[in-house]
Amino acid sequence: MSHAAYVIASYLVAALTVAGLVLWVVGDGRARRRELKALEAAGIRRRSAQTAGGDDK
Amino acid sequence: MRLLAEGLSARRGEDLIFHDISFVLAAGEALVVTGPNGSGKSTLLRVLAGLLGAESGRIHLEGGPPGFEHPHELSHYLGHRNAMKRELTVEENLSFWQRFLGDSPGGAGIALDAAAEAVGLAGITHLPFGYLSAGQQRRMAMAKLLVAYRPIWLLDEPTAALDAGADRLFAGLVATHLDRGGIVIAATHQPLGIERTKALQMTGFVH
Amino acid sequence: MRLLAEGLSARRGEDLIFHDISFVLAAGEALVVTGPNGSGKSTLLRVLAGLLGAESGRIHLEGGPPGFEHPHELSHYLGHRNAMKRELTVEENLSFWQRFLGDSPGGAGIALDAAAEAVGLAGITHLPFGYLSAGQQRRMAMAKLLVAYRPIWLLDEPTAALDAGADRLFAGLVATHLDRGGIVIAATHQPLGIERTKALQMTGFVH
Amino acid sequence: MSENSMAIRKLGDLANPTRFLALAERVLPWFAALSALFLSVGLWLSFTTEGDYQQGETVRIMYVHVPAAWLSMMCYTVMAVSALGTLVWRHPLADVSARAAAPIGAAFTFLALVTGSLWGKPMWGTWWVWDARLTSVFVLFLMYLGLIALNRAMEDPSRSARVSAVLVLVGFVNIPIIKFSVEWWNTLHQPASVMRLDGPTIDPEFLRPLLVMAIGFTLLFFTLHIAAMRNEVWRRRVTSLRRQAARNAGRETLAP
Amino acid sequence: MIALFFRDLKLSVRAGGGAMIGVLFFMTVVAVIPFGVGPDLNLLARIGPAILWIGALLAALLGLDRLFQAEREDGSLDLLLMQETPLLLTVFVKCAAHWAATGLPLVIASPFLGLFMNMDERAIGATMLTLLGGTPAITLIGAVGAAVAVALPRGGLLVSILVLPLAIPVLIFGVSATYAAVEDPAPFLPPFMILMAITLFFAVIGPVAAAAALRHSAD
Amino acid sequence: MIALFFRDLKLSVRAGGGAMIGVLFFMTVVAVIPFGVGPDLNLLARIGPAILWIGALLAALLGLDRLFQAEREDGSLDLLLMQETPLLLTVFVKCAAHWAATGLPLVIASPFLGLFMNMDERAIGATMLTLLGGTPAITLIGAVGAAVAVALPRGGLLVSILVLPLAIPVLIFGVSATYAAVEDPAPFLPPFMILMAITLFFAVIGPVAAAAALRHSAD
Ligand code: HEM
Ligand SMILES: Nc1ncnc2c1ncn2[C@@H]1O[C@H](COP(=O)(O)OP(=O)(O)OP(=O)(O)O)[C@@H](O)[C@H]1O
Ligand SMILES: Nc1ncnc2c1ncn2[C@@H]1O[C@H](COP(=O)(O)OP(=O)(O)OP(=O)(O)O)[C@@H](O)[C@H]1O
Ligand SMILES: [Mg+2]
Ligand SMILES: [Mg+2]
Repeated sequence: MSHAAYVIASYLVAALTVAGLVLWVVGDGRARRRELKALEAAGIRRRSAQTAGGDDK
Repeated sequence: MRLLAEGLSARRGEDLIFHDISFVLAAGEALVVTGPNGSGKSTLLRVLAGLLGAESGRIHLEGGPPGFEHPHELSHYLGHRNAMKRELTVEENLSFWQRFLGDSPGGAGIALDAAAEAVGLAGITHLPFGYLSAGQQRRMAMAKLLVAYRPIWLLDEPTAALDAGADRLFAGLVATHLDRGGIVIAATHQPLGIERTKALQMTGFVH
Repeated sequence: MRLLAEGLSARRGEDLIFHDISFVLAAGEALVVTGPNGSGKSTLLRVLAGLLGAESGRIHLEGGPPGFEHPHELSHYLGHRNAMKRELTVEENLSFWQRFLGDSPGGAGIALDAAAEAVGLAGITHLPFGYLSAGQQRRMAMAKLLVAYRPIWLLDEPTAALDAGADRLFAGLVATHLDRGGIVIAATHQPLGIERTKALQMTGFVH
Repeated sequence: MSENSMAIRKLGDLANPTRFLALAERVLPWFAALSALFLSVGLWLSFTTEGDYQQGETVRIMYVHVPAAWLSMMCYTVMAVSALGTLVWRHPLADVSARAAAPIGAAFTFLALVTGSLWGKPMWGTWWVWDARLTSVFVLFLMYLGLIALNRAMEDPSRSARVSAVLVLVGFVNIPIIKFSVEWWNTLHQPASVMRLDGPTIDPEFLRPLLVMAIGFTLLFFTLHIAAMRNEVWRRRVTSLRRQAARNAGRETLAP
Repeated sequence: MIALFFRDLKLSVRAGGGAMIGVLFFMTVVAVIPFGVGPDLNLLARIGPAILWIGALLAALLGLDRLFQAEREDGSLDLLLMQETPLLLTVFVKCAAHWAATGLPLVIASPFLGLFMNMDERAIGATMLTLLGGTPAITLIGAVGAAVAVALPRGGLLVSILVLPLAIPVLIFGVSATYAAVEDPAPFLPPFMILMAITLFFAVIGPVAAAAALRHSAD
Repeated sequence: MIALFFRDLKLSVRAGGGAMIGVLFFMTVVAVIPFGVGPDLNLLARIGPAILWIGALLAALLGLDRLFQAEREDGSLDLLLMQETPLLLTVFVKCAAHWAATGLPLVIASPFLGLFMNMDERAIGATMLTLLGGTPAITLIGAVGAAVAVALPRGGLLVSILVLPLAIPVLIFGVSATYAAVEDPAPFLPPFMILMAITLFFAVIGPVAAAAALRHSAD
C-alpha cells in the first residue's frame, strides 16, 4: 500500500464513522418522536399527578 | 410492641404503585391485605420487608427489643418464591435457615422435626426439596417461619397451592403466633380463616 | 372425540404415586382433579401431558384428527410455571408460542390482542413479562392457551394467584372452550365455577 | 398527604428535562451548522497544506487521529462529570447525559484506534504494539463498550444509573494514564506537542488545520451529545407513558 | 422452528449474552494476555492462535450451561417436549441460535483480534477458518452437557467431566490445524479435515444425545 | 455464617461441579499453549508462570456469574438482604465459599500443571504461592461484578467483562512476583507484598461494593 492509501483509508473510516453516528442519532430521534406522536394520538398524555391511592383499612 | 406504617407510598420503575398507606398493628394483631391482581400487595410487603425503598413515609416499631433499627430485621418474609434450594434436602435447607437466621429476642424457634410435624409433613425431610409437590414445598417454606423466631411475619399469598386441610393448619399456625404476641401481615386472595384481623383493601390507581 | 385413560399408575422415584386411574372424557366435558397436597394431581397431569412415563395403563384419543399418535400433541399444558420469559415482552412471548405451537386441526388460535383482551389485560402486552405481578403473569400464561388452538387443556392449579374477578373470567374461558367441543382437565384446590364437570378425587398413598 | 403536593414534586422533577428539551430545540441547529462549517474548512485545510518532510503524506492522518484521540478522552471526562452529577447532586439529567455520551465516545475511540493503526503501519511497520499509550486507549475502548453493554442490559434506568456511575468513576483512572503514558513509560508513540504547559512545539503549518479540525470535532461531539440526550429523554418518556397506558388499560377491564 | 430460532437469538441478545458482549469478552481476554506474558510481539504472534481458540472456548462455555436449564426453570421445556415436532430438531435449532448469537460474532471478530496479537495474514485466515469450523462443535458438545445437567439436578459434576474432555480434541485439532497452516512443513488439511469430521459427528450425535437426555429429564 | 459457608460449599460441589470444571479448564489452557510455542522447552518454562496465571484467572470466571443470581432466582437473596447481620459479611462468606470451591482447587492443581510446562521447583513454588495469595482477590472482584449483574437474566459474559479489567493489576503483580522469585536480581517480596495488598484491599472494598450493588438491585 502506498502512503496515500493509508491517508485515504483513514479519512474514509472517519467519514463512515461520523456518518454512522449522525445517522444513528437522527434515526433514533425520529423513531422516538414517532412513538411519542402515536401515544399522544392514542390520547395518553403525561400526567403530573395520579389519583387516589390504596384505600386504608 | 406496635408496628406503625405512616404515609407509605412506593414506586416501581417510574410509576407510583400506591400512595399514602398507613396502619398500626399491636402485638397479636394481623393485617390482611387484599385487592385485585397488580394492585400492589406484593409491592407493599416488599417495602415492609425493606427490600424496596419507600418513596415516602416510614415504618417503625414501638416497644420492640432494643438494638433493632428496622422492623425488617425482626421479620420473616415469605414471598412468591420459597427461598429453598432444590438440590439440597429439606432438612439441609431448614437447618441452614435455622442457623443462618437465628432467633430474634423474645422467642425461640422449634426443632426441625417439630416444624415439619407442625406443617403436617413429618418424615419427608430427607428428600431433596425439588422432589416435593408444589403444596408440600409451600408448607416446608412455612416450616421455615417456625424454625427461627421472628415476631413479625410478612406473608405473600401464603396459601396459594395449599389444600383445604393445609389451609386450616396454616390458620392454626398464624393463630398460635398471634397468641404469643406476634404480628402477621398477609397478602391474599382467599380468606385465611383467622380472627382478630384488620383489613387493608388495595385498589391501585384507578384512572 | 373422546379422551380415554385406562388403569394409569405412575411412579416418582421409587414410590408409586397413584394406581389404576381410569376415566373417559367426551368432547365438551371437563374433569376436575382434587386431593390433598402431594396426592399426585400434578403427577397425573404430567403423565397425561406425556412428560412422565406411566408405570402402567394407557391414554388414548378416539375420533381425534388423524396423524396424532399421542394425545399430548393435541394438548395445552399449563403447569405451575408459566413458560414465559421474563426478559421478553408479553407480546414477544405470546407470539413466539403462537408460531411455535401452531394450531391443531379443528380450530384456530385467536390474535394476540384478542387473547390479552380475553384475560382482561389488553394493552400491556408491550411490557416485559417480568414486570407483571404474579396474578397478571398467570393470566398471560392463560392467554397462551388461546393464541394457539389445542382441543385438550391440561391445567395445573390454574387459578392460584388470581383474584376473584379473574377467577370468573377464567371460568368463562373454560366454558367457552368446552362449548366448542374442547376437553379440559384441571387440578385444583379451589372450586373453578364450571358446570358439566366430572370429578376425580386423588387420595394418594397415605404415608 | 394532599394530591397537590404530589403534583408539585412531580412537576419539579420534570421541569429540568422539559426545559432541556426546549433548549436543545433552540441550540441544535446552530451547533450543527457550526460544526459542519468548521469540519469542511478543516478538511479543505488538511488537504491543501504541505506534507511533512519526514512523514510525507501520512501526516494528514494526524488531522483526524489527534482530534479523535482528544475527543475520546474528553467524552469520558464528560461522562465522569455526569457520573458525579448522578451520585452527588442526583441531577435527573446527569444519567441521561452519561448514557447518551457512551456510544459517541466509543465511536471516537474507535476512530483514534483505527487511524492510529493506519498511521502506525507505515511509520512503525506494524499495526499494533502493546505499549502503554496504545494499550490504555484500547482499554478505554473496552470500557466504553462495557458501559454500553451494561446500560443496554439493564432496562430500568432508575436502577442502573448509580451502578454505571460508579463504574464510570472507577474507570476514570485510565484517562490520566492515557494522557501521561508517553511520559511515564517510554513508548513508540509521540509525546504531547500541542497540549503542553509551555505552548505548542509543532509547526504552525500543521497546527492550523489541526486546530480547526479539533474545534470541528468538538462541536460535532456537542451536537451529537445534545441530540442523543434529547433522544434519551424521549425514550424514557415513551417508556413511562406506555406503562401508564398499560395501567389504565389493565384496570378498566379488571373491575372486580 | 424459525420462531424458536429468533426467540433464542433475541433472548441472548437482549439478556446480556449477545453478540456484542461475546466479542467484547473476547477482546477483553485478548487485552489481558499481554499483561501476563509481556508485550513481546513475536511471542504474542506465536501464541496468538492458541489464545484466540481458548478465548472462543471460554466464551462458548460461559452461558452454555444455561441453554436448557433456563427453559426448564420457567417451564418452557415442558412445552417444547410435548410438541409433535421432533425434539432433535428443537435441540438443533436451539444450538444453532446459540451459535449464531455467540459463536459467529467471535469468528467474525477474530481477524481484528489477530491483528492485536500481531499475527500475520495467513495465521489470521487460518484461525478464522478453523474457528468457523470448530466452534459449532463446541456448542453442540455443550448442548449435550447442558441437557445432562438438566436431567440430573444433583449431578453437575458429571457435566464438566463430560463437556470439557470432549471439547479438548476440538481445541487441539483446531489449534494444530492453524499452526499447520502457518508453518510450512506441516500439512494443513489433515488436522482440518479431522476438525470438520468432529464437527459433523457432533452435529449428528449432539442433538440425538441431548434429546435423549432431555426426554429422561422430565420429572 | 458458618452455615452459609457450608451450604454454599455443598451446593457448588453438588450442583455446579465448580471445582472440577475450573480445574479441567485450567488444564485445557495449559495443554493448548505448547502447540503455539512449539517444543522449545526453555521458552515454555519461561512463559509458564504467566500462562498458569492467565489460566487461573480465566478459570476463576467460570461459575462466578451465578454467585448471587441463583440466590435471587429462588428468593433466598431476599432473606439474605433482610437480616441484621451486615450484608458485607454475608457477601464475604459467600466469596470465601466460592473461593474454597473453585479457587483453592486451582491452586492445588497448579504444581502439576507447572510440571507440564517444564517449570523448575522454584518457579512452581512461587506460582503456587502467588496464586494462593492472588486468587481470592479475583473472587472478590468477581463478586462485585456478580452483584452488579444480579438483576440481569443472563449475566455470564457481562460479569466476566466487568471483572477482567479490574483483575489486571492482580495478574500483573502475580506474574511479576513469580518471575522475581525465579530470576535472582529482582526481589520477590515487593511485588508479592503489593499483590497481598491488592487482595486485602479487595477483601475490604469488594464486599462493600457488592453489598451496595445488591441493595440497589432488589426489586
Ligand atoms: C492505534 C494506535 C494509536 C493510538 C491508540 C493513539 C492514541 C493517541 C492519543 C490518545 C493521543 C492524544 C494524546 C494527548 O492528547 O496527549 C494521540 C496523539 C497523537 N498521536 Fe497517536 N495514537 C496511535 C498511533 C499513532 C501513530 C502511529 C502516530 C504517528 C506516528 C501518532 C501520532 C500522534 C500525534 C502526533 C499525536 C499528537 C500529540 C500531541 O501533539 O499532543 N499516533 N494519539
Ligand atoms: N422428582 C420426584 N422424585 C420423587 N418424588 C417426587 C418427585 N416429584 C414429586 N414427587 C412426589 O410425588 C408426590 C406427588 O406429587 P404431586 O406434585 O403430583 O402432588 P400434587 O397432588 O400436585 O400436590 P400439590 O397439591 O401440592 O400440588 C409427592 O409426594 C412428591 O413428594
Ligand atoms: N419490576 C417492575 N417494574 C415495573 N413495574 C412492576 C415491576 N414489578 C411489578 N410491577 C408492577 O407493579 C404493579 C403491582 O405489582 P404487585 O406485584 O405488587 O401486585 P400484586 O398486588 O401483588 O398482584 P398479584 O395479586 O397479581 O400478586 C403491577 O402493575 C406490576 O405490573
Ligand atoms: Mg403479588
Ligand atoms: Mg401440584
